[in-house]
Amino acid sequence: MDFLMSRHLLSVLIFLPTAGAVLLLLFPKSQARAAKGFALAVSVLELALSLPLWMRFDPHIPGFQFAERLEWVPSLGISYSLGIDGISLVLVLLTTILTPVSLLFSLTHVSKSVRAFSFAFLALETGVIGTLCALDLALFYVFWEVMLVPMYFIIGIWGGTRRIYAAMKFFLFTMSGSLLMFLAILYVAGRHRALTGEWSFLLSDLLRVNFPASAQTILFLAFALAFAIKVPIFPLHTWLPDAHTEAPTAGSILLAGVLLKLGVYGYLRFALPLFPEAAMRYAPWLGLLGVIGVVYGALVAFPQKDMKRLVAYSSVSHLGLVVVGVAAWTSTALSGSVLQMVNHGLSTGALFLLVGVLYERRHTREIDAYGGIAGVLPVTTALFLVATFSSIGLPGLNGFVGEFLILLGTWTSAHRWWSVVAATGVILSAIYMLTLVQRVFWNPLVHDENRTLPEIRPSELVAAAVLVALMVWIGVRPNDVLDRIRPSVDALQASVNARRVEARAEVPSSSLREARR
Amino acid sequence: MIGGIPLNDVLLSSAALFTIGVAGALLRRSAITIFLSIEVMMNAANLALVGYGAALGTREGQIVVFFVIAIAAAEASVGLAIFVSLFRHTETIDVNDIHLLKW
Amino acid sequence: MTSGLIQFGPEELAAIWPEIILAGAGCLLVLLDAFAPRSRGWFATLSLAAVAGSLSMLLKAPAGASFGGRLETSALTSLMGMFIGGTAAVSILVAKNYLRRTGEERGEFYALLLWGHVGVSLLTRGLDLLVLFVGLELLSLSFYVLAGIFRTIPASSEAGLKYFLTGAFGSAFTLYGIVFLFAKSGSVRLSALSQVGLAQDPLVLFGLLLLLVGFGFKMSIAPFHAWAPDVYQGMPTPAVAYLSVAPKGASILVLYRVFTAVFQGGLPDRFRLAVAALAILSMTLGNVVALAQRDIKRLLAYSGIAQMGYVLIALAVFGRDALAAVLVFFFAYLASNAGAFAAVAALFRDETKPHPIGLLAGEGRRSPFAAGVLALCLFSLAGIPATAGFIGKFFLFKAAVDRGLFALAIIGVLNSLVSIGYYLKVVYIMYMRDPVDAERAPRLAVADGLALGLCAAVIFVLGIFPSRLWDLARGAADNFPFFGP
Amino acid sequence: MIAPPLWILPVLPFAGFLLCLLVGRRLGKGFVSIVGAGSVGLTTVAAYSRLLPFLSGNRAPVVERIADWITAGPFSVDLALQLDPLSALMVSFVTFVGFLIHLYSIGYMSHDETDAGYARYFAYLNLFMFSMLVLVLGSNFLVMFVGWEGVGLCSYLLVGYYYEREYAANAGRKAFVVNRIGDFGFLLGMFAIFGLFGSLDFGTVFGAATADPGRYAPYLTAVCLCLFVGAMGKSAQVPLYVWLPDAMAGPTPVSALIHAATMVTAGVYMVARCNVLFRLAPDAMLAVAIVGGVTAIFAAVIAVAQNDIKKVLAYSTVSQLGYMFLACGVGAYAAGMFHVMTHAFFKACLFLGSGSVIHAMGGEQDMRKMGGLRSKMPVTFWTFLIATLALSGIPPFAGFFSKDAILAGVFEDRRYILYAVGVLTAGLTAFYMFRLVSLTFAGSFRGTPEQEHHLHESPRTMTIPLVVLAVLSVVGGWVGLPRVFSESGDRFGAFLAPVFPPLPAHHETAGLSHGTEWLLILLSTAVAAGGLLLAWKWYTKDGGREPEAIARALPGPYALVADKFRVDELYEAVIVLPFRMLARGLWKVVDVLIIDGVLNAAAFLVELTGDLLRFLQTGNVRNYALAFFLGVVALMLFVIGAF
Amino acid sequence: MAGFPIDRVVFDLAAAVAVLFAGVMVVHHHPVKSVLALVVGFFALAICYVMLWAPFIAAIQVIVYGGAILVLFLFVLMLLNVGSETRLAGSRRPVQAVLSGLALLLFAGLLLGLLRHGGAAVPAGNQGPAAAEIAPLARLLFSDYLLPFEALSVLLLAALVGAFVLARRESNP
Repeated sequence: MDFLMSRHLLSVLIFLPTAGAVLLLLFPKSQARAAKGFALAVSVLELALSLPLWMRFDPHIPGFQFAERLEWVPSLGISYSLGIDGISLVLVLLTTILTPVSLLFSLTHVSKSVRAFSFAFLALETGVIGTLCALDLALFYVFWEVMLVPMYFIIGIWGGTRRIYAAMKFFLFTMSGSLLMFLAILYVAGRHRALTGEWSFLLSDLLRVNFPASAQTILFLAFALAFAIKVPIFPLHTWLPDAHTEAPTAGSILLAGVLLKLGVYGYLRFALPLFPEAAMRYAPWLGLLGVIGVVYGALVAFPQKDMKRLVAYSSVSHLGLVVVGVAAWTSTALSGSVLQMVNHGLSTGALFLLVGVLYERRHTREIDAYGGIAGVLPVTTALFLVATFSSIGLPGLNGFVGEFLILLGTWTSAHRWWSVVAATGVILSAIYMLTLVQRVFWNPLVHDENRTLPEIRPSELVAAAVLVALMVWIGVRPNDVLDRIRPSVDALQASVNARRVEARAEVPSSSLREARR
Repeated sequence: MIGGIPLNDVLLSSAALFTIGVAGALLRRSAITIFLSIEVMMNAANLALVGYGAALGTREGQIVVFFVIAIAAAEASVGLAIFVSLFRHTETIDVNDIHLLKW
Repeated sequence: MTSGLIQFGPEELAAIWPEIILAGAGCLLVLLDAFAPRSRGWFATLSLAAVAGSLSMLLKAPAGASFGGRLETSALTSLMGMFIGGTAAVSILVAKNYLRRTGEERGEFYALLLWGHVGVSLLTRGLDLLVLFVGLELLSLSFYVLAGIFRTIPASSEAGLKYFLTGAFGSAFTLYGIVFLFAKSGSVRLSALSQVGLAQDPLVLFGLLLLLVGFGFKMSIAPFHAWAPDVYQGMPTPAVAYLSVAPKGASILVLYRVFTAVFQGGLPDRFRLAVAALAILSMTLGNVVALAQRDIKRLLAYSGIAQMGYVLIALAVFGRDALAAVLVFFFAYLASNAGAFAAVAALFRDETKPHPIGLLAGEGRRSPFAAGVLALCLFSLAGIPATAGFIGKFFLFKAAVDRGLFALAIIGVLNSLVSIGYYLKVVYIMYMRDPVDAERAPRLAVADGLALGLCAAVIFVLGIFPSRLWDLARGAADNFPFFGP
Repeated sequence: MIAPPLWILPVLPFAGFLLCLLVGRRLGKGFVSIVGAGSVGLTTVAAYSRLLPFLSGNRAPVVERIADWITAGPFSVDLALQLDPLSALMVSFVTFVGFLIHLYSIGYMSHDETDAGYARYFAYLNLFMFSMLVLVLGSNFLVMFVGWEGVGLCSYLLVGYYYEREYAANAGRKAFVVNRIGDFGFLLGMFAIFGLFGSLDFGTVFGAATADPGRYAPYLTAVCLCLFVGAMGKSAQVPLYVWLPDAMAGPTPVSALIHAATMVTAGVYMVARCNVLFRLAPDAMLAVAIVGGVTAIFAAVIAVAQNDIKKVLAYSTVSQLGYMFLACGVGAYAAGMFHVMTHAFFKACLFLGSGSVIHAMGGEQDMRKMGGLRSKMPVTFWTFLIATLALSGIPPFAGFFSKDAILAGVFEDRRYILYAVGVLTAGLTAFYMFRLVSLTFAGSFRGTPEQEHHLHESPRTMTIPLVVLAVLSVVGGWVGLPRVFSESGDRFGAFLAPVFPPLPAHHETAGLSHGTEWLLILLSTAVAAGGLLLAWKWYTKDGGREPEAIARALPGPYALVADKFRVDELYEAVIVLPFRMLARGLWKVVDVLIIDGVLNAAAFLVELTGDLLRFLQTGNVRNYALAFFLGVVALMLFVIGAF
Repeated sequence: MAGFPIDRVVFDLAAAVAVLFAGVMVVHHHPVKSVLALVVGFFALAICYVMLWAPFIAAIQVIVYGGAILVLFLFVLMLLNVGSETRLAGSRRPVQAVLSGLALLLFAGLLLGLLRHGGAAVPAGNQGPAAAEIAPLARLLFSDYLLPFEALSVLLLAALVGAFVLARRESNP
């Protein structure tokens, strides 16, 4: 046990959910509730196991920690190698927190083929954590794609009325991006072989390869496209509202809370360090799209009639801001972006959860079907308000810290006007979120069926309370998180900048190959 | 030259036969006639084989032809059996009228 | 070289045992069927034993060429032997229950399957155009019959007719191609093809082209594919499970053998372009038309056409890694495709009717295991990671990228994007639609369960631990008589 | 007497907030009253026990660092509070007035509210106290911003307190959104400051600015304008004032506390706090002064024609805030803060008085339905009258001194036009305030009989605060006597002096001569008295015939004024409507039509191709053979056609 | 050998006849007549084989093809008594006919073009008429070509069983 805990903690975290999922199949159909409980227990255990990660993580080591490495396909230099730095650490914990939360919520709400449902969620957790820990491009790609399948089923089976369209759209969109990335990965590895004569898909090895500018551009675009779709960045975002809207509540929580982050994560972990030149050349465009996303998402969120759709578009806006921070490439903005990913996971997760609470009682997401229910559901209202203000960046809650750092960092970067335009999001988010709050919880109570809505259940309350507590914690003590992020961000910047210098000094690779011969 | 016979004569006639066979296979509608045309194509091959064999002075050509003919016989028996069993359903072997399976 | 003695020594015997066992088992089955109909329940087991036996003999056989260099025994052939043996095993397992259900549990079915298997085995081992041709014909004849074996079902007979006519047409072309190769090399041995100067000779090119066409026909490569959908639809599913996998693998191997024999300096550009064109046509046509299919067997046929397009990429790459990739790909394809047909056989209970996808609605809950495996197979065919299918595609595309055939690779991945469209269509119909009839599904037969479980296991194991197989394939490709790069 | 740490001050009301929110509704009104008012009471005690030593001491700024807060890259900011004369001033009256209003609320809210509502009310009110204290005590821009947004949040919650009334909910949302527009400016200001000074800490920033003005001055105009946008939002200046009148939808004590006494003056506090920066940016100062002046006169004019008692007071507040900015704009920060303080007293008193009136009238707010309440509720009347006099700037009431100081400052800065505006505003103020008093208390009752029968003086909890505030409205001004009365009279200015350090290369204007100052005093007093008398004559003596005559004489202008110059309608047409249309257009056109349209079209085309190609599979073997053969021929052509 | 090239004349005549009757087979509407035409064609081919020093092949050509296969065809035709095709091929779907025609022309052209390179790579062997002996052929068959020969036996067996399975009357055993 200690052996596992000490040297293979990441593997344990990755495969514990899968193991739980497999055990789930042993439950007879009749034991639905037991199965749910079991799945929840597994995810809670997972959370418990992930806490040592947080404790034992040493913020002073910039490199990867808890590293593991096994040969996987030796003849091709594909290895099962894991490791986390501050950036992945916070996202891993976000995952291990949100999964039990969504399962806890579903405890009382999913009745249709429960075992499969829990199975999908645990499988999804494996995929996500694997993606966050993988340091080998092949391994990363495997987890990256594996994630899609459970999500596809979650949307498609337990989703809303247009679930099949949404599931299909989600799958095809994401796949279309990653397939080109797949070829790019192959090319990168092949290039490493050409230069060194050794096959390797290991990130650390591939980081030593320099690519001719032309190739680098294409490769970067291939990677960036895959990640941009996942984020999603402005013109590629249309899968998101459909997926979020149709997915079951728990699905939306994880989709918005975790999956979207992986796009940015992948960009930071792979696209940037591998192709620094191209990344820097295209950063302005990236930032531009991010800014557009901020404003566009907020504007489009405003006229929505469907609560989840509105929240979905707000995600487009928020992640646009994260992208701006990444593109700005100052250490303040970068830290802000990473932190904001966590914040968005918490606040949007909470929003979806509470919308789910309403949906389960009223069975509609139409905003107009509500109104004035604050008196009927005071607790729900209070929680929803906290989530709302966290998402519109009220100081004292988490959202503000990330938002402020990103904007400030962007201001100090070369692209000051981004921060000016993006800051309008402060106004716009207030407009659409408060309109939502007013039309749902306030105003006269016109629909009589709303007078008798039962108040939030204990399980739901716990789930929401956890998130709210975290929002407050990060809002008040953001440094607990930032301290772990900062060194990794600095290391990332240092390595990228170093590679750019080296790339300029690099002799043409062809002659280098001669040298190797 | 095989004796007094130029190889080209052989090849030309073989080519002619093959083409005619293809033509039959493409243009006729009775399954049986199509199959006959295919037999012609194989005979074209045989002719070329024998010709080459003789030209090269090896017996392999004839050997192959021997095999081909045997195979042709086998094919014929199976093929005709298929025709018969199909005819029991459709009362025809006109391939234009046989399209249960399509699209 | 031609002395008078009959050249049949112990090593020949050792080399030919596998085929002998299969053929003999076939005869035995026919006889048992005629004289001991009681024993029919055991036929499947018997055939399985035969396949297993022949495989073990194959693996035991000493490496090297026998029968005057006409029959190869090597790492490559044993790997292929495992591949085709596995296919045969799956289709026999599927056949067991399928035939009982349709009241056609006859020895002939298994016998023909085994004999066809002999043909395929000869294709994988033959070093001589004549042997190859005989093997091809043996395969074809057996499956002409198997296609039409359900004489009571019009569709089956029609499938027989179509397969027979197109097949005969195709093999006539193959034969004509052989003629010209013989004409130029003066022999039917492949080794004779590797004389200098042949690579430039137009007649040789013509012959190779005709071989490409003939075996491309067996692989159902567009535009020689037209038979496949109709035949798959009408043919008994177990036979399809075999026909749609093993012969394709054998054919690409044959093409590799012949091409490597002639082109020692790599494919000529025009030839590579031609192959690439065929690949693109196959992928695109197969995938696009598959989108429009309503019948699961036809859909799988078109998916197969597309998959063979991917395989042709490897032929266009034409190198050791590419060959190894093909081998790995076909193991994956075996598990996925044969598995898919096995699931179809298990899920559709009425053979007299076609197999519309709509009937699968709700199977995800009605018969979880079979549906689950079908979904798994489809995901594998779509190339989702952690399944065998991904591994297959991975190596194929890697080979293409290494060789710098980027356009081909990109078209390939775009196509697999399209393919997801129809693979997922089947999945969501199974899982996200409610059943058309509420009647409980009969419980899964043991043999079917075995076949499905086997395929699922292979898909996962291969998808997660590909290393061993890749090394095997690479080794097999290494001692493949490559002269080129 | 022990001096508690500063963090106690915000923490106490926050504790009250938590208690009221979590357990308040269960434990009932009594508990809530005790916790709600009690916590603020304690805060007040703590505050004063901290302030008195400070006042007696050397008044050097004290910074108390609680913890580090945000650190990222070069950016780092602490959770730290600071006590200096300015914040001390704010704390002193914020806590005190806040406590009074809590007391008042006990009486005001106890009747018609459910336990839940009552608890919610006090929770919000306590949260407000917390935020306000953080705002004034914060020792860097970011902590200040926390309070800044916090008070905005409370304003939002309390304005929308009657959430089931749509106009209240709208008003709350409007208040928050408009404030956010200001915050946008504030944020940019902070970014710019960090960009310039590399820190957000007051001490560091102002220190650097005073040390080396020449280096920063060029950029400071932009910075200050950004900050001032924030102040405009918070302190309801033209053009961002529109939320404040609507904010009257909240309970009256809230209006008194948030929208008169404390929160709305945060903008002035912020400008005063940043006086160093502003003084280095004369153009920005001018902008502040002009905006202040315009707001003052504009709002005063509107107030003249309003009939809703709270609306009048609201516009009066806007106008007075304009005054304060006018003061800041001309560099008379002390005068501005002075007015902030006095205004807090008498305006709170007025609002509470109006609350007591509305209370008595059973929720009626239209002055045309009131009248003659003087006899019915004497305490309210007298306190109200005193506060009115104070607001009108009649000596010796508090308002007189602060207003006079401001006008003097303006004159001193040679902004004669603005001075004229200020004086005119003073007259208008006196006019509409006495119009208000006359309509409400004088004459005979104009409401329904049962309203009349229901009329009564308010309970103690409400009247006591009134009296206290009234007293303060009288004496509150005596801390800052003009120099003409006594050279050392301006103890207030002396007290705040350290906050407004002299800047190098910044000329200090020589004071006015006593003669001019006397003139100014007399002038302003005269104008005020004039307006006062006119209103008394028109509305009390001959029951408002002249105004009607005027209204009939020029209906257009009158209607315009009565409709508050239709600014809301203007915004609706120019900003809100286009915004809605743009949003909807983007959604329907870009998202649905273009992006999804293209993608779906592509998918559809592929499917269509499949559906068509499908029919190549005719089922006729001869076609298959033909396809095969065509393939062969094509290959031959391609591969060996060359030979 | 100088003088009148009798061999060539005979061969060409026979080949011509073969081609001619193959053509007849293709164009003739009535299947039976087609078969009969083909019989003639195959006999002509047999003559060609003789001229090419392959008497054994000629013999089995006559026996197996002419004797067995075509007769089998006739039997089947009688059994199914299929009449002549009513319409000329493809008149219903001219596309098929037209495309086929074009393709055929191209094909023939290419084939002719190819046959210019038709000459054997290896100079003609000197065994000449010796090739006509049958004994060595048989020896080859059982020595060198043992493997394909045995495979062929399996093939024939498969064909036999297959034909039996398919042509058997009713299906229930």
